[in-house]
Amino acid sequence: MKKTQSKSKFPVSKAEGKRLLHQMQLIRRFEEKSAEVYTETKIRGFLHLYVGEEAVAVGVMQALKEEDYILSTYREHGHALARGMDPGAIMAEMYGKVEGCAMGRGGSMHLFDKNIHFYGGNAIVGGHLPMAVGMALASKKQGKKNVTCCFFGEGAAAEGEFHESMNLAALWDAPVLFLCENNLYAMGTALEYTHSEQQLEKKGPTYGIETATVNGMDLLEVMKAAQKAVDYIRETGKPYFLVCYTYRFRAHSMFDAELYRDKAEVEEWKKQDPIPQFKKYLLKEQLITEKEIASLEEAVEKEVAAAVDFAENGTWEPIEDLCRFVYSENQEP
Amino acid sequence: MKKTQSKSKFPVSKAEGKRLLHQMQLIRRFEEKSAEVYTETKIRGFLHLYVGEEAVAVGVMQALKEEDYILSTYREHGHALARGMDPGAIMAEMYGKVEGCAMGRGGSMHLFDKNIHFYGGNAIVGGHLPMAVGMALASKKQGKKNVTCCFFGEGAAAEGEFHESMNLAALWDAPVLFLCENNLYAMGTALEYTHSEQQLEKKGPTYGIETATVNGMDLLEVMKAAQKAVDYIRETGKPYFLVCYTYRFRAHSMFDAELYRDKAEVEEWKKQDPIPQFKKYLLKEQLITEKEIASLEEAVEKEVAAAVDFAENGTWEPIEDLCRFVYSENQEP
Amino acid sequence: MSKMKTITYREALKSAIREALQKDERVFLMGEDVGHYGGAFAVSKGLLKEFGPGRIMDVPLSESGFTGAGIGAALAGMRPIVEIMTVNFSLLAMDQIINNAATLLHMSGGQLNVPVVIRMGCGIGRQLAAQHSHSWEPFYAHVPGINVLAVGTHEDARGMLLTALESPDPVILFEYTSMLNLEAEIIEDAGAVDICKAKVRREGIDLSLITYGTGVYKSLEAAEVLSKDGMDIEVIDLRVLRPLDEETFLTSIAKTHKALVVEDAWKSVSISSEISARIMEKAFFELDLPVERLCGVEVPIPYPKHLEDASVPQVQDIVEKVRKILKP
Amino acid sequence: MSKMKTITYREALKSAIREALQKDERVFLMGEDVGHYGGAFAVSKGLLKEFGPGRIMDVPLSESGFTGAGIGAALAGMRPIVEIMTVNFSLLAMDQIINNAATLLHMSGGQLNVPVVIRMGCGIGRQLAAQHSHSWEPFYAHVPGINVLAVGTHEDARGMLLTALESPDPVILFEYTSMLNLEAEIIEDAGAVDICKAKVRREGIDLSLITYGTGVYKSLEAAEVLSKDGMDIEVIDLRVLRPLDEETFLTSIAKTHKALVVEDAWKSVSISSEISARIMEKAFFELDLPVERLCGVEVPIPYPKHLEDASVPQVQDIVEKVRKILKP
Ligand SMILES: Cc1ncc(C[n+]2csc(CCOP(=O)(O)OP(=O)(O)O)c2C)c(N)n1
Ligand SMILES: Cc1ncc(C[n+]2csc(CCOP(=O)(O)OP(=O)(O)O)c2C)c(N)n1
Ligand SMILES: [Mg+2]
Ligand SMILES: [Mg+2]
Repeated sequence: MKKTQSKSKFPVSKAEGKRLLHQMQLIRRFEEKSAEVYTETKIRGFLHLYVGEEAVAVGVMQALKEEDYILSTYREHGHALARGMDPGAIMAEMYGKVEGCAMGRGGSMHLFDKNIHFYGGNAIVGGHLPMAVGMALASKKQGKKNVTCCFFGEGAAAEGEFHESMNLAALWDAPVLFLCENNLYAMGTALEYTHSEQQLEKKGPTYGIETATVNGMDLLEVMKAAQKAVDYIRETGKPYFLVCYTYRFRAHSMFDAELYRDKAEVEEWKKQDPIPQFKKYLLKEQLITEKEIASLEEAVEKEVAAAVDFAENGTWEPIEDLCRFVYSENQEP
Repeated sequence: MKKTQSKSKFPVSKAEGKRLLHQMQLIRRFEEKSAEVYTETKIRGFLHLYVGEEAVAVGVMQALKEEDYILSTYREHGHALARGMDPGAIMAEMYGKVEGCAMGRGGSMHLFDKNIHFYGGNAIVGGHLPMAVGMALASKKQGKKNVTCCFFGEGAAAEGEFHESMNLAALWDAPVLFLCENNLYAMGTALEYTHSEQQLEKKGPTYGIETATVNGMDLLEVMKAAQKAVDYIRETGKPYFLVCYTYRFRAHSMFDAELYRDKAEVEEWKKQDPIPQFKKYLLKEQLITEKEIASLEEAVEKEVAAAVDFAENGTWEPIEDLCRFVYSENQEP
Repeated sequence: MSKMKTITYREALKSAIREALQKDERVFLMGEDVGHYGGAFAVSKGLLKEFGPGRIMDVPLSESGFTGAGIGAALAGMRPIVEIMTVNFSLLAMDQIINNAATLLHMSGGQLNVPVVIRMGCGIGRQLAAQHSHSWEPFYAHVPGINVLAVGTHEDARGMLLTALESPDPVILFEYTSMLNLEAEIIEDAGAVDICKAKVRREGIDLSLITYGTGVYKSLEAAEVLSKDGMDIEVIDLRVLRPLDEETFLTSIAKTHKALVVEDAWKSVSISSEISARIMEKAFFELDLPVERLCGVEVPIPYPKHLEDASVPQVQDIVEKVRKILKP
Repeated sequence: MSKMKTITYREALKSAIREALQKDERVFLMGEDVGHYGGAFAVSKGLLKEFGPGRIMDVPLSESGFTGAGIGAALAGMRPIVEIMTVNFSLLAMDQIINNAATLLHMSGGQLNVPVVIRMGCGIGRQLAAQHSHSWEPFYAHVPGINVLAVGTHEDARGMLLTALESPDPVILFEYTSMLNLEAEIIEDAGAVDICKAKVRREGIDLSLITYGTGVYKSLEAAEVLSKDGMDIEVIDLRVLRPLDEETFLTSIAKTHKALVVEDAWKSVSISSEISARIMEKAFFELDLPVERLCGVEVPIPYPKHLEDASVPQVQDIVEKVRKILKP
């Protein structure tokens, strides 16, 4: 099996560096704002923040092309933003407004945007894995060369769907990137209680699936690992299993008292916060200046504020429309 | 971790050898008779024969004690007989008579006998694995030292329940023997189409479960491997995964035209038929004589005939009793 | 007048699958043992050879996985026919069917439609005992976002699949394994049929027998018997269990003023319950007598023939029940 | 007269679990996040510390696996309380519940009983959207072999679990997450309650409001409102959805001659359908008017408050519906 040489993006260019930092910063601030707005009760339901894990979404997304498919979990703001979903449409969704990316019907856990091939926002843990395999199978049958990237947590890997999906993808040579975000907890259940074998990467090879791990707190590492994974998939058409070791800095959701872990542990992990780390790298490599950072941060603030404005000014779906789209309106498939 | 020395049963004694041959022969003839009776339409529904795989059931059962629990699939006549279930009760069950081991309500796929801790006869592929883990968990909680032995096919290992059950058993240190009968086919679907990694034994270690394989056509090998497995479980309290390579000589069920495999392949495997093999061994070791074999076979014929008689003379459950035992009659749990 | 031909229910199903595969490149069949084995009930026998493994896909035992994969493939532009060998195993795929297939369109604000067709063998009648004889139409008919069809005739066995594949939304087809060898006449060039309306299979004025699935032929037979006693029974085949076509049975009741609902499924919280409740709501004042139900007995189906038979309504039971209603 | 105390629904549930654990060594609680997290809805908070990890078991995400394990443990003599975090995830365990727990006793000819208790949070009301707001009582109420309970009051939150654990057969408890913070008075030494009978929660003569779960408090509120208009409404809490206690609601209808059934679940093939059908069959000639149903709208539940509220019957809807029935 010949390996094609992927054009190395590393080290990053100045423009690239800024773009990446911008994305991570946007995710961070967007979510912090969401939490704020949540406490004002403008957002309700479950809100699962991605704070601390931004390098994974941003890093992986760099390796994906426009035509690739993406599926994610209920903790998907980061993936959606990194994929380029409009922050206003996301915030409006969380406000429950028609201008939201799912007409406000989904809320935080159900972001969808078919135009950018973003297929949710799925809230049944592990439930999107089989779908991802099927989408990749469709691509293969259609002779398309795109990759399906499926994000899920280490908790999800305990579900039977993980086993079945890995097996099917391998049997069918389906071009899926199984992207496991191992943040060490499934709600309040630590890895040691969810998996008898905690090194999840050991599972890939027993399906005959190419597998790697990466430090999910380091953006450049994630980018490299994801690029390698995606190159492999495009070249071979086969699935790939990438385990990103990461950590969520905040509670599982807004209902979580975090009884199951020590504050000290969280603080320890915060030292690896991907954003300051990446800033430091850019500064060290003289790819950015402090001033540029400040103006970037300011731009992000404005974007976030604009998203909130957009959401605030959105409209409610009329109750008469409640039953629209239970079935398709256009009967042509 | 210190290993206890299990008292070796090998090579077998004369009495032991006869007992084992008797068991295998009984299973073989009992099933051949069942097929005959099936064509006379006295047995109906699905009938899954175990012919060719007898060494597995008989071999494994030698390692189990009276207090151990056993769960099996719809292809369980062999396990039931080897466990000591009354052949008459099994045949009556397949006739659908009240004298059957499940009052005739289950038929071939649902043999139960609580007295010998035989918990089915389960016809949802993989569906009994979680139950097996739970029974083992109960034993552990109750401070019992018994083992739960769960038979299933290689096809079942593709189900999500396999993954979940292996993980749970390992996490809980539940004393389960996961006994995989790899007969290379799941109905008409060959191993290569059901598992991306065909060496199923590779999966055990990725759950942290002690694992071994054995030639399931060789009774003595199975006995050794099963004894080792059961010793390990009793000593450590932990689960064990044993993959027996075997083959079914007959169709999947009575509805199967066997389009998916060559006759030649079947004939090839028949050369490894565990019964003639074991006979040969006994004769070679002078543990049995041809005459003894003949009289053993005669005894088996009588047993089988008696079982059929018993079934023929059985009674039908009155239709008025149809709804008995939908709920317990004795409200004390 | 069209020429007729005699065909088994199995052949009707198979020729529909074949036609679908021929007509549309996006269609493929996936399921356990649909290929090399020829289908657990020989419905897809020979199709692997004819269409190759890209169109006839054997899958491992993993109902949640491959049904979900079918849903994903539909999302991405294919027209998969997912065969769940029998309804008994569909519980393992139910999360995929309900939380994904049935839900995605609404939840995504109309963006993601899921044109998947799921076929399931179902029902009682082959002495397969408790874990293999389920009739779970009621589960699926409860769920908005899916279309649920009961294939109660040869005409529908030949035609429903083709129309189902035109639907932009998920369709579940219940096929009755006990009918596979049953022969019937259908018109020679039979093809796609509507999947919106119930059908009056026999006209009558004395009572409306409302049913679906295996209930159709059993009710027609019962109606014949009853006609000899001078009772003129109308038989309605619901065909579409979700969304229900009320009009057809309400029209019938406006004529007969009496109804009996017949099904194999367990009685409580069933299709019959729903039919009865709708008649209550929309035709109460049309009724001369209360609507009655004749359903499956509420037990896990036992293996022996006499108990199996006793577990669901038989022709004789229908006859007796109607007699009791009409001549109390 | 007993002394009363004010308690939240959550506290009532929790004190029942604690009492069960104290009373019987064989009882243990297993489920996702029941231990270290304290329960997804804080119902089991503190119990891990009190009883240790042998009695309060956190399990991995694997609903089929751990529910099946609970069933197995019950078979082998334990009294597990399996918590499926919410009903939404129970589809993943449905094969275990139906093909094993509900079936084993009958299929084994009475040998194997399964004394497992399965608790599920359920229902709508927290803006959790389509995949997290299901009301699936109708699925489980369809299945013979299990007992299905709807915990519609604080008294039952305190008492049903204890009686359920005495049952030799599987029991499913539906607990309503939207009621967790609701306070009510119960008698101080409240404990086990019967799990066989429906209960008249309010007597009245003008109409029978038949309901369960969150429908109970909503119907009681509606009845209060209506009483100001001089309408005297009887409210019946079904409590046991399987096997249904017909007697209580039939008795009520013999008095009121009118009925409205209220539930949050989707309308088609629901508990309401069943109630309506039974009244049709057994009390048709008692009825002055057709039985009506007020159920959940048949959509995947949307996230925004106003649409969520519009998806299930609210107090005002009940009031209006009753007014329309009684003063058309
Ligand atoms: C099938 C299912 N079971 C349980 C839940 C409740 N739940 C939501 S998130 C979660 C933890 C998931 O952990 P993990 O997969 O590691 O993802 P993370 O939240 O850490 O990103 C649980 C138990 C669910 N949504 N779906
Ligand atoms: C969940 C489920 N899916 C499908 C079936 C139909 N079925 C019965 S046996 C079988 C093959 C099982 O193969 P394997 O586990 O290898 O056992 P074997 O029959 O070879 O002993 C299938 C597909 C079933 N009974 N249950
Ligand atoms: Mg996690
Ligand atoms: Mg096999």
